[in-house]
Amino acid sequence: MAEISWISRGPLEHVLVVGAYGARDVAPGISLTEVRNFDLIQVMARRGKGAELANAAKARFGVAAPDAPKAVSASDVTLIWSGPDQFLVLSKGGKHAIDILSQAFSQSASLSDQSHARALISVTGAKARAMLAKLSSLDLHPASFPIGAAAATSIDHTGVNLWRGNDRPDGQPVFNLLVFASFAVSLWHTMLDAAAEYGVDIGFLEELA
Amino acid sequence: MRYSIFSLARAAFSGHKNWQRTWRDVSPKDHYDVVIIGGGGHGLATAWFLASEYGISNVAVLEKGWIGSGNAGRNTTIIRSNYGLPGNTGFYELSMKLWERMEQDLNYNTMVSQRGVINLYHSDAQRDAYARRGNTMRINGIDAELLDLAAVKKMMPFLNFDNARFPVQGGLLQRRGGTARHDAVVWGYAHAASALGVDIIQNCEVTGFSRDATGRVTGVETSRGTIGAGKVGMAVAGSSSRVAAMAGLRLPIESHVLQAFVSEAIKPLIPNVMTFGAGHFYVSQSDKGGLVFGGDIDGYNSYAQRGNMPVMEDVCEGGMALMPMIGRVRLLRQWGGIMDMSMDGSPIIDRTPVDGLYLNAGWCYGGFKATPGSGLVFAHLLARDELHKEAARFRLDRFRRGAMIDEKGVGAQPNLH
Amino acid sequence: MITSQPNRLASGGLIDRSAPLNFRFDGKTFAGFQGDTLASALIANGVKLVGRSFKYHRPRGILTAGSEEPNALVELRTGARREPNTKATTAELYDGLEAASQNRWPSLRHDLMAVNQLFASIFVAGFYYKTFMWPAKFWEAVYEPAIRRAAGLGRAAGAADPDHYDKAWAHCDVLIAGSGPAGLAAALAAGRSGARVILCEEDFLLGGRLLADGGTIDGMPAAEWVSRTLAELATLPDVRIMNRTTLFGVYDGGTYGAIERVNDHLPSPPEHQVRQRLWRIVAKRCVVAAGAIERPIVFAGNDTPGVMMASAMRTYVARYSATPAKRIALFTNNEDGWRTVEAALGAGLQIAAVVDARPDVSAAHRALAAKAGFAVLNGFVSGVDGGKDGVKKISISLAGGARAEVETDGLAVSGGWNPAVGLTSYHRGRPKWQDDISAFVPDGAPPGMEAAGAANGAFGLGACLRQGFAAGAAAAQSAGRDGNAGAPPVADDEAFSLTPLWHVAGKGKAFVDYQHDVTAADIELAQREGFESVEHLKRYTTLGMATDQGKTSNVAGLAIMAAVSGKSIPETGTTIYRPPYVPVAIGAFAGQHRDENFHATRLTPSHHWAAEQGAVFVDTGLWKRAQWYPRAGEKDWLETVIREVKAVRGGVGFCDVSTLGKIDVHGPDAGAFLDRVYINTFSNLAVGKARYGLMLREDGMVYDDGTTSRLAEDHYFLTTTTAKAGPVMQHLEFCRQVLFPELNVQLTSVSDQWAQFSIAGPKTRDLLREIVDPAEDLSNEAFPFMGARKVSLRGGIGARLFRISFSGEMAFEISVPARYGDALVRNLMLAGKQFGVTPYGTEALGVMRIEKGHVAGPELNGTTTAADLGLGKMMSTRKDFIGRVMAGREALAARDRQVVVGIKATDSARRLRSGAHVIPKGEIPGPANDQGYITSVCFSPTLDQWIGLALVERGRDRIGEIVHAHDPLRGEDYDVELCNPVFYDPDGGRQRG
Amino acid sequence: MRIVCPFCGERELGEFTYLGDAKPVRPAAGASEDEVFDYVYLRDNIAGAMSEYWYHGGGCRAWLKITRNTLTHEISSVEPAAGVGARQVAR
Repeated sequence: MAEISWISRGPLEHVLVVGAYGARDVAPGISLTEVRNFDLIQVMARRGKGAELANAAKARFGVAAPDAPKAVSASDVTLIWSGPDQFLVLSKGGKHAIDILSQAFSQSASLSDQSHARALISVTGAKARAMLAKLSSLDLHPASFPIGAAAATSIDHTGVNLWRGNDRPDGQPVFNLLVFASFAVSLWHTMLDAAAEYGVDIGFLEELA
Repeated sequence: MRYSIFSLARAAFSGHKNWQRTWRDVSPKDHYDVVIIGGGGHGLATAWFLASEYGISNVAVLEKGWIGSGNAGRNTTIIRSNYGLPGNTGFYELSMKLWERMEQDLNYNTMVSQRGVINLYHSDAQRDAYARRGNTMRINGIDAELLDLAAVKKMMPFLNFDNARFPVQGGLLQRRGGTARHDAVVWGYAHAASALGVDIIQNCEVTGFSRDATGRVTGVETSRGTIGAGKVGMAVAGSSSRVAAMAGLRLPIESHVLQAFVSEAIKPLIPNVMTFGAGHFYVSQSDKGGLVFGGDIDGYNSYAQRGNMPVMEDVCEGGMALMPMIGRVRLLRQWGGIMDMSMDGSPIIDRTPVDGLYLNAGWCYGGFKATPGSGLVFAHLLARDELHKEAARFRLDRFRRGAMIDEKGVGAQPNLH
Repeated sequence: MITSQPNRLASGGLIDRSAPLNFRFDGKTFAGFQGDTLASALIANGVKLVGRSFKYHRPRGILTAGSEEPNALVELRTGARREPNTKATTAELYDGLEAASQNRWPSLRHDLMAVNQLFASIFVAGFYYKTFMWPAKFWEAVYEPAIRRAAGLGRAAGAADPDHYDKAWAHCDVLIAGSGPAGLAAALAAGRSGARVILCEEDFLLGGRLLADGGTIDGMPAAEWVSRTLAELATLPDVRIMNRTTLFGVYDGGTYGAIERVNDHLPSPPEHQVRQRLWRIVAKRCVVAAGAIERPIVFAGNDTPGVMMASAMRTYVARYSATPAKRIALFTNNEDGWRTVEAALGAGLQIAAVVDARPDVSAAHRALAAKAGFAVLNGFVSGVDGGKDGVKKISISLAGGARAEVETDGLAVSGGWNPAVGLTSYHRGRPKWQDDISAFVPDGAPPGMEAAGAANGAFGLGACLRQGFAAGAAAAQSAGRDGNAGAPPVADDEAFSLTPLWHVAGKGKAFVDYQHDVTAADIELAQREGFESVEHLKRYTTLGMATDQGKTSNVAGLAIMAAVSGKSIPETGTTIYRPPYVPVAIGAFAGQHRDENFHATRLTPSHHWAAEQGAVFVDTGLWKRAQWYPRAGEKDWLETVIREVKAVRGGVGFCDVSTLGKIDVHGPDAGAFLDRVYINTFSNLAVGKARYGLMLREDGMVYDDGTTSRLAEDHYFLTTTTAKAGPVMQHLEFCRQVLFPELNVQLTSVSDQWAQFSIAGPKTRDLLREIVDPAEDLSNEAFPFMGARKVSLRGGIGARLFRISFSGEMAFEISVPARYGDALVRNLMLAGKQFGVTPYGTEALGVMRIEKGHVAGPELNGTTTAADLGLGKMMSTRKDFIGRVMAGREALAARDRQVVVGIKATDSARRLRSGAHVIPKGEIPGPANDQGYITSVCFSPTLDQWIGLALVERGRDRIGEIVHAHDPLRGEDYDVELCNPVFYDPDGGRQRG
Repeated sequence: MRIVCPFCGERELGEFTYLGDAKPVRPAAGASEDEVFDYVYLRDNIAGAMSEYWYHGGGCRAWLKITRNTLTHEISSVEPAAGVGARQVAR
């Protein structure tokens, strides 16, 4: 029998080059970081089960699931609003995987595994907003898009989930993007184009922090 | 007054003081044999054919604004007969043949320019679809050529062949296709129809229909009084539903906005009419030098005669993808027209359920090229009360019967046609 | 050899004399300074002749100092960066700038095309509609090419634009167009109120007319007030000032278009930077403080180089220290024109005379004239003596009827001011006439927009400041920002007195539209011929259709039309104003979306592996799919595809089918839901089973097809075609949310979650057993045809297996989470080596589906019914479903419909082509016997000949009939036999085995 | 155009897809061919305020019922379709 091995290869693995990109005569205004492995479960309430799902989510995660475009974090999970009566559960490998959550929400929700359907890219830096203004039609002004704000929106005619995480220690805002895996390479190039003039620092994380 | 280089030269000596009105300025009479609502290309052409081909010159054309103020003066001036479905193919070729003799028919230079229309293809599937269409054309006696990549490169070396997202593979060419000067078509028909006795009445808005006890239409109520009519023909694309509603009719039509654009005038750059097969973009260059281009409709019902930015951007993206040499050419003007988008993307020329009322509508974004053909077949219908053989499939009841003429194959969804 | 700048003042102005720049115009080198425009630098160098007009090729000079310029158009830059029709008046000078005059041959001074002037008496408005008709063939062959060559203006580069563009979004409470006194005051008020403000200024300097006209604001010189104001605005965190940025359009919902010329002031953009950026600005309120445009007076010879707008003349003198003339004459009908006299005198220039159409020139002006020693003449300029070297002398008709002549080398003209009503009129609002300033002012502005200052007809400096400030404060407040706006800036209001004057009748060509050579006589001719409506006037004469959009000509033109047709100006009305306010590069509207980035690209999970194998990719929508996998020594694609097909039919192969749309359908009513969207029934599908389904549109035509599996009681896994993945999802959501909201069902796209591969061929099970956990039973009994369930793979990951077949072979489709897709193909290759496993592409996939008679894209063309496809029996008669009723219409049930049938050539060596038409054998092709066409073809390695599918009238009733394939486009005619579309294994034994 | 999605807030036109007039109601099972024809093909094509279906496909995937003036493009109301999200709708 042949040797069978299952090496996980994310969509950006062949194009992401760690290090500097774009303008070199300035301090990098943008940092792009891909997170390669995570669990991501789409949870949609069944008809008439919105409240039941909310209770089950609270019990499961210790925080209420967002009922408006927000991302809420608990110790080991981030719940990201993705539409009316639905949210995404983003977590680090294993604890909130589809089979486990399906049990927890079997009475109230329909679940779909999206762990492999998306690439997760985090954008930060002094020019993060300037760069994202080239990609996103959203108003990302701090007053309009504070920490914890989330949006189901489009970049380059493709659906993305965007939310603002906690600021970096140096005070720079952090924007997280979930993009469809099949579009990831294309969007990655688009992001690099948009960021190049500001100077870019590229990196990746194997696991969700 | 007959127009020619000689009349021009003579006029020059008198300081051009002797030119007369291009069409007579008249007040409406009480009654006409035929009243045509809509002083656009189709309405005026209908009047001219009624007078010249069918001997009916007691005709009025009523225009709510100035003639040619609707889509006749807002289109991108393309003429072609490269359709693929029975019903369309023969009709548009009839129209093309009338374009080819228009200037002599009308004694007016409408600048019909048969510079060729090419539809580019970018995949095998598209090539096959164009092959099917081109063969239909040939079987109907219409010129068509399927060009391969080398032939396209030779004809249009400036296209992006090197680093295109969707590389050009070839094209379907109709050499007899081309452009005409849209306003001149309106003025030419007005000039010629007026000379044959047709009354062209501007600033005359139809506000209702006069009906007799049987329900038959006997005339129109207008902003300039009631005008009696033996028959009333509607040629008001863009406003068809509104006018039809005055007679209690609902139509299989939605009104959508189509934008068009023109660039600053530049020296000759693009020799023909081109459509991009991998995006929403088509272009030609006017004799004055402007690139005249457009793309898809904005996609929502609208009577606003203006569009929005996403489509404008989409069109320019298509243009740049196809020929990145136009990057520094500047877009000069943007405008919008109201399209009668029918439920299958094809026109309707027919009697209506209301006696005495005839319909010419649903031209989608293809009405300009149809102008002379539409005029002839609508005049035929009004004069003879029978469908012209080349327009026999443009019946209003085809939707009910399931005999749609759906070139795009997208069904009863007008914004996708 | 660089010439000196003979017409440059020694001091003053806003140029940087410490930063000299060299530039070339028509091959000659000149010098200028940082802060110049090309126009100001040409003026400083004494260049008067800068262009030729469109029709008559008359010599033209610089008329204005802004984006309204009709004459001074040049080809800027060279090679692929050449930009035709660039206004010298707005082009910033940079070192090494190259410009050339245009529309002349062989040179600007000696333009042979000026021969057109000899025929000027024939070349009147619309002359071409009356001639060039005979002989008919001559239009395309002779007349049109000559006209096209003569027309046009500059030459486009003709090569791909080497620069980059991008597009961005911005958001604010208050958007302000213009940085003159009104605009800056508006920004102050709005900014102080706490609003988020964006101010766009098309110039590279801020200040608008203050830059040239100065004045006193808050007791200080205007320049100082501007810099203090900018300093204050800089302290407000949410005020953004964008210079070199023109607001060009207003769209629905408070969306505005603006173009930022990021790097046009440099020879080429720095690395990683764009040339221009298109902004989509979303604003709650907009204050249009775009100023006003001075209008010419139409008189004979008014296009002679050296005739210039009075405000432009003083802009060149005051802002650029460049003197267009030494001895200036002024022709004015209003008070403002006199400011040019003051500016010229201040710069030490002579005044030849002032011709004022008003009888009541003020005592102060008369005193000034007496002091400076020039005459003030009450009358009109009626002629200009001069030519390409400029004005020499002007003739004047004095009020009393006498005539006078004045020697001058520069005539400043002021006919009053027209508020810039473009932006406020773009939603088809028509500006209204205001008698006291004899001009149109904004009316019917789009929601949320207000004009202020000169753009609103307020021409006094004090009034501009007051209106701008008030508008800024009000805009902020209605955007919910109510901070303290503080005190408005204060200035005096200048007197504004104007006697309307549009046209001085007289001999000689008097130009209304300079660029398009439309004269007053053309307008009179248009009226005579019945083109009285302003829109007819515009179209017949081309008035206002040039690159300046008629900014200097429209109002004068319609005023002349009003006069000759005996109507008032407001009765005559304006044409529709259309965006963009200034012409905008097409490249900017495209932004990043060009070349390979025109549209996004989607890659399958095995893409990089396939690329390593040397696969040839094909575009399928946005996807790149492996079309075939060539091997060394194969002579063409056909050989490759034949090998791939044979490998599958004789052994085992796999193909990435991840591009299929995949949708999780969850919920207790999932089955009932699918019953309504498919023509066949899914509620009775057993868990662990798959079924082929067909969807119709509501009009009864086939919409999409695919296989749907039931993975659990309340969970179906639906697949769509690649092309319809998005549309079907939208359609299903419409069904769920709008049509059938009572059903408890949830939909999620999982297209990108699963890497899905078809594994096909008689050795499929052998290969799968290498991959799948040995505990999984893959036998026909345990996993029969159309079975579908989760399995474990060796090495511990989960997968889904579907016993479905597109190829007609024993086949499975296997799904693994997408990040394992790459590993899966590598495992398949490794484990399958012993079975000769062969990856195959979309072409082999297509061959096998044609051999099997499966319909696909070419047959599902949106105009075929289920019955046309031979699938009519699938339509359930026991339930309602989308499209059921309309599918029953008479014409859709007609006997003579074109239906899917197989075809093969009678000559087995003959190649078939899609798109050939089907004609009854022995008949001459024509519309009456055009019975259908070939939809799909392939070379079948299995049958060793070309085969195909076709849509043919009554095709299924004609199996065995020989018909004619007619392909005039490709010059081919041949006989084909209509046959059963299932060419391969019609009993289906192989796929069930 | 900007549309205020009841769930996402104000978004730009490009995120939405248009379907058309929301007034025609799909006839119940058993309706005649004439009734279904009317639903599928005939339109009031209103010049003025019109109720219409839009899909927020570039956002939260909600179908919306929007009242919009076809003469001015002005939007006067936006409401979710009956079956948006987990709403319970009586059978």
